[in-house]
Amino acid sequence: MTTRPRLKLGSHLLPGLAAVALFVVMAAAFLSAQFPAPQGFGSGSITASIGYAIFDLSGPITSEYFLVAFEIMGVLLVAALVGAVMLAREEGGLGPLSGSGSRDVRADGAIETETESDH
Amino acid sequence: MVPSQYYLVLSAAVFCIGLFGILTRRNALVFLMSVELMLNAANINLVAFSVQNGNLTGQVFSLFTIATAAAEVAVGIGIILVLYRNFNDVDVTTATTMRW
Amino acid sequence: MMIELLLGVCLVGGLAVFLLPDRYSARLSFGISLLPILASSYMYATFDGVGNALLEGSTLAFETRVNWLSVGPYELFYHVGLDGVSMPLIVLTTILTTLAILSAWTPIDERKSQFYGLMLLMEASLIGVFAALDFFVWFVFWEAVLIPMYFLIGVWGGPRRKYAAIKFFVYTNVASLVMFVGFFLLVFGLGDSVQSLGLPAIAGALSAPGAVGSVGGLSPNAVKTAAFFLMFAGFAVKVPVVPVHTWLPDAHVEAPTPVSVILAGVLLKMGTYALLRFNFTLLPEIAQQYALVLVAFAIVSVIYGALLALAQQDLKRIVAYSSVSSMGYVILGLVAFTLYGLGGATFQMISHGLISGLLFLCVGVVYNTTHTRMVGDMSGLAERMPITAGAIVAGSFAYMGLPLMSGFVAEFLVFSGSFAADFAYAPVFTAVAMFGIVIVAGYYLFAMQRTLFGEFSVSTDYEITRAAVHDVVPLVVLIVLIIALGSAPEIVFGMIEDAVRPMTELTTTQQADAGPAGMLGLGVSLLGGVLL
Amino acid sequence: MVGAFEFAPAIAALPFVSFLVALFVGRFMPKKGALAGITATGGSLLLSLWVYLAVLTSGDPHVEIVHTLIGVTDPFSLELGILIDQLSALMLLIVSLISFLVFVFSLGYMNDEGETGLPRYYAGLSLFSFSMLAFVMASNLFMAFMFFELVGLCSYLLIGFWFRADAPPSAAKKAFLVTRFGDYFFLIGVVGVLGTFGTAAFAGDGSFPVLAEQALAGEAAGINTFGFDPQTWFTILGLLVLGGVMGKSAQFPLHTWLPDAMEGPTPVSALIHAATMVAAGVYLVARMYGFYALSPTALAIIAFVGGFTALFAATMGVVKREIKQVLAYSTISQYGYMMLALGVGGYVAGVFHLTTHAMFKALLFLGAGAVIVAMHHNEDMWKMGGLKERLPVTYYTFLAGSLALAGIIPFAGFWSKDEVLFEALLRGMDNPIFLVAYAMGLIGVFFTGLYTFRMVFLTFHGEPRTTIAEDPHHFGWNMKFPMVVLGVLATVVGLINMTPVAELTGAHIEFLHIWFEHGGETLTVEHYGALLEQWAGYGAVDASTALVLGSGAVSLLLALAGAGAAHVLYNVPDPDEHTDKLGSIKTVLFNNYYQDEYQVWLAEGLTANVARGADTFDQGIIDGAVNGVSSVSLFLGDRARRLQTGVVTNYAALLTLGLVVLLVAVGILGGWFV
Repeated sequence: MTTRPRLKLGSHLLPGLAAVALFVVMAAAFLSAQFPAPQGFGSGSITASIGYAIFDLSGPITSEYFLVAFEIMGVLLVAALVGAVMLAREEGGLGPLSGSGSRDVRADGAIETETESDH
Repeated sequence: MVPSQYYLVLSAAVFCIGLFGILTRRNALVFLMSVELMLNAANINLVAFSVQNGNLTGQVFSLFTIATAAAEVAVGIGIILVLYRNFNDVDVTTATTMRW
Repeated sequence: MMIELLLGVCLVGGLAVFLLPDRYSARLSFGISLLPILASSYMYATFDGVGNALLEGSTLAFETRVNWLSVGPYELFYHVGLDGVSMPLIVLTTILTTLAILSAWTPIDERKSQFYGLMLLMEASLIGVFAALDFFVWFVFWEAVLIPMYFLIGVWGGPRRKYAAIKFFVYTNVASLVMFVGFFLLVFGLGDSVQSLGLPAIAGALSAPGAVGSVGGLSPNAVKTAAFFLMFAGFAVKVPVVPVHTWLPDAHVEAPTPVSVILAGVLLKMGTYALLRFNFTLLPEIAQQYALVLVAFAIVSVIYGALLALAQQDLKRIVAYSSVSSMGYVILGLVAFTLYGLGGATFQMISHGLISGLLFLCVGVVYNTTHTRMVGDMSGLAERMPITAGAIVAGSFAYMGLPLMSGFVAEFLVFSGSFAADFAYAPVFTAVAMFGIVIVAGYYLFAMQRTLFGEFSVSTDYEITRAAVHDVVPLVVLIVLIIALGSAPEIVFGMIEDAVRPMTELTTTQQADAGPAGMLGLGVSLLGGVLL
Repeated sequence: MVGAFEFAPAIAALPFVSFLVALFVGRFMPKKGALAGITATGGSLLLSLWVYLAVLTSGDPHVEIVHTLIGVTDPFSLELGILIDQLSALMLLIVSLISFLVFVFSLGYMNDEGETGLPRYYAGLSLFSFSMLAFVMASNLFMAFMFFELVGLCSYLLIGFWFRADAPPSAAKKAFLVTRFGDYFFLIGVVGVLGTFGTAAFAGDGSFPVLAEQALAGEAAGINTFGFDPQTWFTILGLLVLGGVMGKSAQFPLHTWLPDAMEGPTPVSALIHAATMVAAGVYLVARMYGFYALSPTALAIIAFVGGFTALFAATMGVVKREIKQVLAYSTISQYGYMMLALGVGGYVAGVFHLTTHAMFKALLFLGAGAVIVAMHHNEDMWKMGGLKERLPVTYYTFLAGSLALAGIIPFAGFWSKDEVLFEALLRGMDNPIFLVAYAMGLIGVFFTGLYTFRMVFLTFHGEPRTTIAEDPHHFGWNMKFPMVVLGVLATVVGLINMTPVAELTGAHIEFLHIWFEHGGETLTVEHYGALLEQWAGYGAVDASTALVLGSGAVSLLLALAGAGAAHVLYNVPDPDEHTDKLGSIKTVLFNNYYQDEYQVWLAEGLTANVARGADTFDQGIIDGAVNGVSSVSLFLGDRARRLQTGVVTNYAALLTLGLVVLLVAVGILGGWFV
């Protein structure tokens, strides 16, 4: 056997075929679909209009307004930040995330199902 | 103008590449990256249809999606850290405590 | 507003008992449960309903009808009201709940407040089932009954309580699903002619000829037949009709005594009540068309249930299986579609509620003192427990249909009703079903002889004492009620008669004349088959 | 005399009150409820007498609705009412008299013997009297059925009075179960009568016998005979009701409960046999005689069953060892005679025998009870002997009863049995079936004489065979008084209807016949005779004086022959068990022709096995199917959950595959890939 680098196309790549298959199907569907010509936005700066729309101001291109969504997004980001810090903190004291606790839950559940299947 | 189908095929391609990553890799960080790809595939779609329909909402939405993705990555990294702390590994196949 | 008051007292009372500490709960829940009795007795006394709730020309007592919400094309109403069929059942529910709570004082000694809270909650749901006249409201209460029952069996039950509780819940829940499908098949068959799920509206729409259209390729008649049998199957589980009865003995045996009382006394009546309301009021023509099939179910329940009771050694199982047998009479009476058939069936619901309640209470008292329910484990109890033994004798004879007790009137009415029914060979089928009374006598007499009489002995090591007063009071109350109903059945039958008479007019009389020779031959072969 | 009828409901109500008194406060009373019972039944007796006199003077039946159970008029209502006519007035008198005497006797039999549970005993006895009196007064078949059943309940409670032993509860159960089996048919009959006629009233123009007659004549409309010919259908109904009669009156093959019922206290046996439970069956046939008279088939069956039972039970009575057993079989036999009489159209003869039998059988049971007390509750006749000198009052009254039972002139039984047999002979001259029934009845007379005097001689004559018999226990007036009263009655009550003497002398001394010729139009014996003639083909038979006398002489001779045989065999100082010489026949007789065996097999062997089989089927197949569904779903669930590996990649792969499949499917259906 000669030593040469082998392509590790092991079984771990097999699930990837599903992704390929999905691509094939989607591509087949999209390419056979017919769209009318895109409408586009005509004149006016799209970027500026986006900025206006976010702050509920009327810009060159009319649009819906998103101030509330924007604010919520801000809150979300803060929350995510705080959450990330919480999670990442050393010994956060969040009991349920410790490994042994979860194993207990699992063990209980298993016993529960065993008794049920007894009949 | 570029026909919308091309954007869609691009988006499908990006999405499936992300999916391929998720299906074949075991490293949680690679997972996170693949998820980013998939989210961006969705963004491409949003922008493409925004142009297709002449409606600005899609573009605004894609902005929001990017922001949400940022939040998601922040939390995701946090989770990976916890995962590492509990299992001493970032291999997703080792953390199977939640199966049935 | 009286019904809301009843429901409210039970719900709020139940919640209060649930939250308060254990040491108050027994007495408090007993006190609270007296209020519904007062309210229902007042309602009974001032009852002014006329006719059948679902049919035209009726006036409901204590009716409330409020538009609640709309789902798709249907308006849902909060609609409750009583007629002569539901009123006695509500009184029965309130009385039996109180007696059951009283009988729980001795055996229930842990998680008391939860137990009594759930009992009151169940009372509320049961009242709701009997009072609701809109399908949606009715269905909510119908399903709500299962929840307290599940916990009552599963938490306070005997050794195999988990099995029994899960079996009960799954069985009846699957049945509800089947019934639900059947009902909506009918509703979809009606198409645009109904805009609400109110039962009177549906009954009114169905009474028009050709009201039911085809659904999913089924012809209108097939829709009605399928709806009828799906609903029948669903309710049959609750009744229970052989062959879907097997949850009952397990549930009864494992449930604590007070819960058995409610289970046999009221819960089974939900099934027959729903059969009467849905199958037999909404689709009388299908009921008549397939009368022979239904009668076959009834007869098999009566005879087979009685035979099963004969083979049991556990007193609770005996009573449980004899319930299967007794409820078969209710089906027989309903199928007959005569005044006495329907009225007798309704009367039998009340009567069986009292009698089976009495017997379960008696078995409970015996179990509390001897800690066994097996026939072979005890004898001569009459010597040490004379009052309980007397109550068992009274209950057993009531079950056997002794005159001047309510069971006799009920069975006699059912038999008279079905003897004169329109379906073919009605007298013969009735006679065969009546053989049940002999088998019933057989197993109760055997059980009484072995447990109550003979030399005193009990195989367990507990000291046998006289039962406490609060154990005996429910027995006495029930015996008095049974005798009162048996010697003056008019006190409820007048009401029942008024409500079921409109139903007899739903049917097109077609006397199926059977040749005498055929009738005799069938009778002889059926009786022979039963005897062998 | 309207007053008497106004108090008629009280005849039954008084014992009911005493039932309540004995049950609830009996234990605080001096005689534990006996006094309440005696007062009540004494009151009932006086009222019955008053009512009897009222019927005698007015003659018309009194019908009244006392209580309505179900007041619906369409299809029919269920009511409790009273019907006082000649028949029920007579029967009320008998029942209340016997009840009263039994209560008095119980003072000696139960109280003086120190029994426990006396309030329960007296409550049961009162309820028994109440049920029977109400049954007798019943104005319709439905009410009759109700009290028929209550009578059954009371017999259960009283036969099983000594519940601490094993035998009495078992006997009580058997009594109830066997009669219940008969009542099953009775119940079908009641339901059928109501379904057919829409009424169950015994008397009046709208009563069911009258309607039935009109239906046969083709006059009545609206009678539903369920597709049968009216005659056939009425026969079926009659036979169904007869099922209950055969159960309660212990006719073959439902007689097996009665000998076992001897486990109850002896006064109860007296009440059951003479006046209440067993009499109820025959009384019912008499009560609805207008209906039975329409059906020759039913009448023939009644007569044949009666004749057969009369002989069949008498043969078994010959070999029994216990005094009460002999009396039990004699009861079965005597009720057979009554059925025979009613079946051959001898309405008066049947009721007459019912009356005389009530007197002498109550007497015999009370006498037997006295002997049993004297013998310290030993019932075996072979342990007795020579009691004649030691218990003279008992002996002479018992002898009067025995002479009446055996049918020796001039005691009561002779007159009534003679009339029964005479009627049977008359009918037998046209129809061989009745002739066979008559022959069986006639042979039964011989056996009656034999067993009766075997019993008398074994008990009272000869030398005492045990030490207890040498020095029997003595008892007080409260046991002697009822025996004396009944002894006198058993001797003279036959004089109310001396048909042969009337025939011979031409004097109108057939008081019972005259009594029944009055009353409501459809309840008189003439009406029954007309019905029998019209519908059952019982034509009037010309009875010559010679026939009357000959019939009487034959039955008297046979009775004397039986008594004589007993005298020869047993009236010796130290009698042998001659019946041993019968060998295997004795075994058969002693075992009651193995009737019990097959019935117990039916009840326990067969039914219990079927029940066990059903239980196995139920647990195995039906519940097995339910549990099968459960285990299959649990198994599938267990397999399905293994998909859930906990590896995110696998979930994602499944998701993707699912999406692909879905897209392909939707795409193909929606034509995306064209």
